[in-house]
Amino acid sequence: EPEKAQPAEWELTSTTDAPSGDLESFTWANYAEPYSLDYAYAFDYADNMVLANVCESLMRLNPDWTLSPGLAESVAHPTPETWVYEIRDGVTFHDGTPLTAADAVASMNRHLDPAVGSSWYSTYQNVASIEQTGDMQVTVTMTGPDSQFNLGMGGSAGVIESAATLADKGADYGNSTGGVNCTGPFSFGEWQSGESITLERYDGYWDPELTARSAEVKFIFMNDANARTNALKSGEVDGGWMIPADAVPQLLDSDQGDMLFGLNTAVNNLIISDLDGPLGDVRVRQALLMALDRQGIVDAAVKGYGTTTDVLTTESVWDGASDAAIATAFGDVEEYPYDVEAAKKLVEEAGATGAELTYVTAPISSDFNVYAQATAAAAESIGLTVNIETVTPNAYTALFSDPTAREGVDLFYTSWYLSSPDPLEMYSVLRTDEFSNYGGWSNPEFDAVVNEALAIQDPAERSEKTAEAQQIANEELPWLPMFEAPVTLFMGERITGVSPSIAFMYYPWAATIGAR
Amino acid sequence: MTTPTMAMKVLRSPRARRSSTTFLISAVFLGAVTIAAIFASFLAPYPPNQVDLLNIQAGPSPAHWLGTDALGRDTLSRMMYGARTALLAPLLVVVFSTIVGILLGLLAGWRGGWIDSVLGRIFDVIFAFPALLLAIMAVALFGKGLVAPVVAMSIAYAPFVARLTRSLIASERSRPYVAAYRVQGFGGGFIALRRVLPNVMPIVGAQSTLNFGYVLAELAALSFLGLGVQAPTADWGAMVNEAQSGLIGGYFLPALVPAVAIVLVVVAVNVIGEELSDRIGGEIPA
Amino acid sequence: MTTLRRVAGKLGALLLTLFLASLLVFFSRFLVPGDPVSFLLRGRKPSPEAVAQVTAQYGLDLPPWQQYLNWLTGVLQGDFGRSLQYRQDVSQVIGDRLPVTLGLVVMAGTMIAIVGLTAGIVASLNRGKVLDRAVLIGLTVLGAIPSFVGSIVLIAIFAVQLGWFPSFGSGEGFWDTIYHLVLPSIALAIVFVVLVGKVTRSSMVEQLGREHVEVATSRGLKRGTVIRRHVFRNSIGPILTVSGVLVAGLLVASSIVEAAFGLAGIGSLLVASVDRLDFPVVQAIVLLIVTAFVVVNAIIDVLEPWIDPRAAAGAGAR
Amino acid sequence: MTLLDISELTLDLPNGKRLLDGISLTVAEGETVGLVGESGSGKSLTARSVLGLLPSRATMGGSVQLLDQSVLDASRRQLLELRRTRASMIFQDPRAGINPMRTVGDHLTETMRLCEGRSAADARAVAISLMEAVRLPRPEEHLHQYPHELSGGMLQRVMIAGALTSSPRLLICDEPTTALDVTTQAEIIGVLAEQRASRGMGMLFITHDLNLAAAICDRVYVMSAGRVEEQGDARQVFRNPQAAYTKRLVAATPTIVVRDSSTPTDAGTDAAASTNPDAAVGASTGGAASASSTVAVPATEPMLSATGISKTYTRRGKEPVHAVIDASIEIPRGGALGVVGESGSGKSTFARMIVGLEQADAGDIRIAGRERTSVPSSRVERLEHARSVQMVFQDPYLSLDPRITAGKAIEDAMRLHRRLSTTDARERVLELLEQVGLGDVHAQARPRTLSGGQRQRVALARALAIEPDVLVMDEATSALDVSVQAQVLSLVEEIRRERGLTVLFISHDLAVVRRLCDETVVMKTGAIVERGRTIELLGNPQHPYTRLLIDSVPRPEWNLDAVAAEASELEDPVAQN
Ligand SMILES: Nc1ncnc2c1ncn2[C@@H]1O[C@H](COP(=O)(O)OP(=O)(O)OP(=O)(O)O)[C@@H](O)[C@H]1O
Ligand SMILES: Nc1ncnc2c1ncn2[C@@H]1O[C@H](COP(=O)(O)OP(=O)(O)OP(=O)(O)O)[C@@H](O)[C@H]1O
Ligand SMILES: [Mg+2]
Ligand SMILES: [Mg+2]
Repeated sequence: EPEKAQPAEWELTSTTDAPSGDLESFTWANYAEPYSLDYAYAFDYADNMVLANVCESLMRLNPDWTLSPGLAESVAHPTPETWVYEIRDGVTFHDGTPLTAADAVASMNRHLDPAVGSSWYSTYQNVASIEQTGDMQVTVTMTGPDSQFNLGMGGSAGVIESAATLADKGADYGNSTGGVNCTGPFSFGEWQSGESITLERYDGYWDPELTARSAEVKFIFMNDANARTNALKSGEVDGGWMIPADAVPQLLDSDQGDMLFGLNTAVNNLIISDLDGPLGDVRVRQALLMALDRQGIVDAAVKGYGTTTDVLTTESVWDGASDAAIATAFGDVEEYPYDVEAAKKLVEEAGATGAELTYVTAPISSDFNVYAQATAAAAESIGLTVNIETVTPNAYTALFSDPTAREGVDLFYTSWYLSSPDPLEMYSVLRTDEFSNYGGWSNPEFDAVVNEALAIQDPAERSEKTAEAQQIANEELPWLPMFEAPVTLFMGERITGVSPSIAFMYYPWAATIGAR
Repeated sequence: MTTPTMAMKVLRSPRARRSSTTFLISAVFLGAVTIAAIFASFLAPYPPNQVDLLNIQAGPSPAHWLGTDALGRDTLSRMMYGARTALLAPLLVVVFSTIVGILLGLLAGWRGGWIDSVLGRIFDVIFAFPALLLAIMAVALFGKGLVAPVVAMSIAYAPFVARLTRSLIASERSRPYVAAYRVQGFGGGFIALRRVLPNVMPIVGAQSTLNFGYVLAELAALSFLGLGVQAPTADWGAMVNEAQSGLIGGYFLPALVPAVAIVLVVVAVNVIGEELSDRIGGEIPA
Repeated sequence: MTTLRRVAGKLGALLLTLFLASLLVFFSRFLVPGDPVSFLLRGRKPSPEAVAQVTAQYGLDLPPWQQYLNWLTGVLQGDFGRSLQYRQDVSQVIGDRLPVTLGLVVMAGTMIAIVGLTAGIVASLNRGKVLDRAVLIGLTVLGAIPSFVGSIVLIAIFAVQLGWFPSFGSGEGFWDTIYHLVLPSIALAIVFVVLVGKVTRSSMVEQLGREHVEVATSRGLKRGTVIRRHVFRNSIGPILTVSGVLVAGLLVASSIVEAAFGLAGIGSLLVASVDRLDFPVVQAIVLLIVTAFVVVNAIIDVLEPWIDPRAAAGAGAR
Repeated sequence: MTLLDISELTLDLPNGKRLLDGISLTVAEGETVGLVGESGSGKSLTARSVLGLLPSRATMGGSVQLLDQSVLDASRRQLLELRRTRASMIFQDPRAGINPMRTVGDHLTETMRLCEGRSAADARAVAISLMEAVRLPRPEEHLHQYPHELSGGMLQRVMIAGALTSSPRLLICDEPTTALDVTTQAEIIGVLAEQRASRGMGMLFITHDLNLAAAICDRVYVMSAGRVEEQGDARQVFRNPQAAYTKRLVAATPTIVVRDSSTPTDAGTDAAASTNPDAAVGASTGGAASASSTVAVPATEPMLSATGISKTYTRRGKEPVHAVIDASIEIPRGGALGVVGESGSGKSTFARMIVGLEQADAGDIRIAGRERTSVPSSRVERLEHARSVQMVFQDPYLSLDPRITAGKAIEDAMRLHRRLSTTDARERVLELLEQVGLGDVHAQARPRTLSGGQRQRVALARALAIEPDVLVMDEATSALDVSVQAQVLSLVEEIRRERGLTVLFISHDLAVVRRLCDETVVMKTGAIVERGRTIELLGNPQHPYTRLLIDSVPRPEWNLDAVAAEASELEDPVAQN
């Protein structure tokens, strides 16, 4: 029998050794089959992990979570309402046709087309128009000042696809028969439904830095955590992102490769979705957070490979922030240590003892159980009752999009990751009446601070305002932060070169992998 | 059209009598599981969903006889509560399908003619939908959980019972003893319900007992696929599913215990069902 | 009755059953209370565009029978509609995954045939002896091991502990595919071996007790010849009947095994589609399995006179 | 030369049960030896032991010597050799004995091809010549036919031909004609006798029919409960049985009184003439004659009258079957009418219409003056019909509800028709049971634990409980052993006498009808071809079919050639069906 979990030891890795040479091919485990490689729907790890290597965006989000020019050679922000992109010259799509501004306009306009129903609409919500303003120039006009739009152009929202291909493939665009035609270091090869997607090195790739080191990469879909782990352990596949927590200790011991931990932007939170109920009282929220054995949760849910946190962002997204801002945002915040007695008292003060809460969960992965059960246990320990309601994964997804689905629901879990290198992405969401402000939390002071920050163009200056917002959220706890955990990666003994980071969602990481 | 009933019938064919010890052991085992299920709230050492994050995936110990799962929940307690859905759901299916099956089978077998043909055609269609498939389809339509699958399984199994009853009744009906009752002046209803039906009941009962085992395994499979009983409710199939990820870490117990329990219960039910049908097999050839 | 008329009759029955099954598959959707559009879009963001698209695609504004006719016309031409999840034609989605399932079913079927027949024959020839009892007990226990239990145990032992077999995927090329499918097909075969084994045994035992077998023996035929020509040959009927039932059972149970072994077949697709509320795919797979069942059984029915000449005359078989 | 020499053969089961107890028996070349005895006496076991076909875990004792080979300790190879060249066996039921899934040709040629290694064409030629020898009409065609396409008689010929392919020295026949009609039996026996004579084989002939044994055997062995009770010259054993068992058996065996070309004989003479070999077997029939003279009450309206009854079964895709064609009968109050005819002649259908189980297509049935043509529908009609006529069915094993005890079965029937207190009913049940020779213990017994004879008594009591006007008995004794049959028959006679019961007695066995019935009708393919007083009918048959039926019944001086001639004569004119 494995002995009792010791406090896990781990450190973040930012880069791995450069490859010693090129590869014929390597295989990669993907925990699920993408439904589509259409960037407009690429909203999940499984899709983006593949897509990031095939399709490129206007901006490039690097493994260290910084933003640099991508298909846009440069970006200008002449007025607070406009963003002007100069499209890079000499880039060709995988079919050999050159990239033009028209392609960018067509690709970006899809997000605005209701018939498409893009998953990235929110990035474009303030866009008034997208126009070609020169041979290789695209101008995006916003309805108001917006410092964030460009940050989103590093992700799937900024992907540029050949306009001709979009028109040609129509409804089959992005599916296993239609495929995609982008500009990335790999081109779409073969999609064996249910089995694998093979990408092939694109020899006409424009960026010599990121020319693929491997002639081929094959993503193998393995839904089963056991299967994935076994395949990694035995060397059947060369690597994989997001290793099942149960398998991490074993893979650390494995001599088939390296188990690595990388930068992440996600914080695991409990969303308070009803502020009119017992949790409307901030003391009850604070009490619940104090009653949660968050270290225990870390141990059970991610086998100890994580750290508890009291704020809703990770330091990694504070790109370009001033040191002062980071000190404020992470040093000068309230801590909520595990203290059941104090928590109980708070609940009594609030007169909420005996109140009932509804927690909604779904059988999505085994850690979901941990959060549900731990929350129930915590609530019970401070005199509250939590009723756990289990719904289907789809109904669970609906909690995030459909207000009626949240009726009568007090709490649910989320792992909220930021897809741009700015913590403001997180806090703009929590403004009054924002779509994803699920509990309808409203704090005028907070709204003012965030709005002010959004209008500031200088990242360092902006970050100091953002730090204030973080402090308010930390006191008020519209969501309950639990812990952050690093991105996990297993890299087999044949390969090297990749930088462990959540940027695998958007950065052509597979191109960096070569022979060890 | 040939049907699964025929297959079942062949399975039932008489054979050398098993020593009764296996039968007894099976009966005692099933009894124990039933008692554990009924009195789970008294017998179980812990509440089924009590999480103990400090004590996860623990091996067997005096505090946790069968260890704990990935959330530190007591496996033994969850097994006891899980026995409830494991036994009750198939029981409902078997009771419902047996009642409906017998009524329809009696109607078809006794009346014959167009009623028989129409029912036979309907049975053929339902037979074309394997029970598990019908259950999966029900889940697709009505959502996850046990209600839809139980109803679907009842519908899927009713024709098995009905067809068996029909063929038994039809062959009984042509026997001279039925003609003898008629000649004596007894009415058709009386003969069918009070005389012929009791004669075929034991075989139908034995078949239903065997069905219980199949249904149990199928519902457990459904929960294993994540389409049946939903977490955190304790259920054997769902427990195997949840504990599956622990297998790689070498935590075999949480998955193995419910898996073995399913196998043992099905074996016990089959032993009892087959012995029952053996015992009566000789008296009324099907 | 001529063979042609018999076959025509069977064909008619087959088409009728398929027709009724298609009604069931299609109209089951109407059993769910509420708006069919919201049913199909359940769990998805019901944007007006999506509603309009689904309404148009499924002709949901038409009367139900018209919808059915449209659907059926499509199905007959191999068009099962479009997957809501994969944004692709259902026929394409299924077609891509069918080979794996077929391979799995064929391999499992072969194992079942070999093991089941051997067990049944050995048991019947040693009726009442220790070997017979051992085989029977073994079959009973095997028959109680559901596919998912078999799968996890096989994975735990042969893939994880011993590392002899891969635990996922279906491999590439013929031999690699076979190698990959060994464990899954064993897991799939386990429960069904009992069916064939017991039927073979009881069918053989029944034939062994027949007077014509004794006649053959009394005429000086070798035991092997008697068993082959008279006992086994006559036992095939029930075995074949059970095999017909097996086909559907294997196809459905493959969903469990495929899910456990991470195989991309139509079984795991079925479960995933139920999970993701992709009803058009569910509908198509259900119809496919039902059709397979009905067709295989019809074939067996048509074959029956070759196995038992009395069947052609309409006399009772066996 | 002795072909077969069995001496002191014993056979024990592992549970200690002794099935054969010191059997000694010989068969010489060219000799026909009979083995007779009641069911379960061990005849088949003895015969099978000759070919080494033994129950798997039996222990054998004594010796079986077939020519120069000892069977019991023969090796596997020797056994195969012995079965292939020395002895062949013909089984009782040709339908069960020939693989239904293979063609007749395959059955015949199989051993020649697989054991003797002959070519297919060669084997085929031999098969055809053998089929001609057993007088199968179209050998070429039969080769490709399946067993279900042939009649029972033809199949038995196939079986004989099959047994002859190996040119055996000894032919063992295990009740080869029991499953066949009398006329067919006569033909088969003819074939067997002819083949035995022409090939000079020895023959061991097993039967439970004493008359048949007497007709064709040189010597007989009488078996009972695993022992040989008596042996000797066939005729001698029947004329003058020595062992007590044989005496009982001979006495119980009914016979038709046949005096070729003689005038009808009074039954009394028969009874007296027990020393006369021809009439010996009719010794116990005296009762019947007296019965027939006591009851006849003409002049009054008949108790049962059926006029112009017809019944046609139509089945989809097949020719309609005219089961009964324009049949009329009348039975006076207290009379007994026999209906005889071969299998399928419509006897049962006729009976079922009378008891209201089947609707007649045409005609009129009256019982005690009341219209009883249609199948009763209402409860009142049902009960009235039931009180007017009751029936005893052929198979005692199937005509009782397996779950209901004998007492309860009778009580139920009784209380359906009359209001009775529980105690009264119990009393009446016991009375009835006693009347049929059963007692208190049997009231509690389920059918499973009763013997065939006992079951038939229960069935009789159950029918009598309703006190019907007419009792229909459909082959009520044909499934029973001769001695049991004799007991049941005398019981029926007794009851008739006591209650003045009117009886319609259906049988294929002329001898049984002769014993019980005053009058008899003969049915052939649905139609009544002859009717009259039983004795006259038997003694002086008018219709050729009746004559054939009578001549087909085995008896010591049996002219098989005459039977064959009659049969072929009948073929042509009546072949219309
Ligand atoms: N294989 C066997 N195992 C055990 N008992 C057997 C076996 N075969 C026959 N017997 C028993 O042996 C006794 C004699 O059987 P056998 O078949 O020789 O009787 P029989 O004289 O041929 O009767 P019948 O006229 O009914 O054919 C019966 O009691 C029967 O039950
Ligand atoms: N229900 C039925 N449907 C069709 N044909 C039938 C039915 N019952 C009887 N027959 C046919 O009617 C004919 C007469 O049958 P029946 O049973 O009356 O003959 P039987 O003289 O009693 O013969 P046995 O001596 O064999 O009992 C037979 O050819 C039989 O096949
Ligand atoms: Mg016998
Ligand atoms: Mg009859």
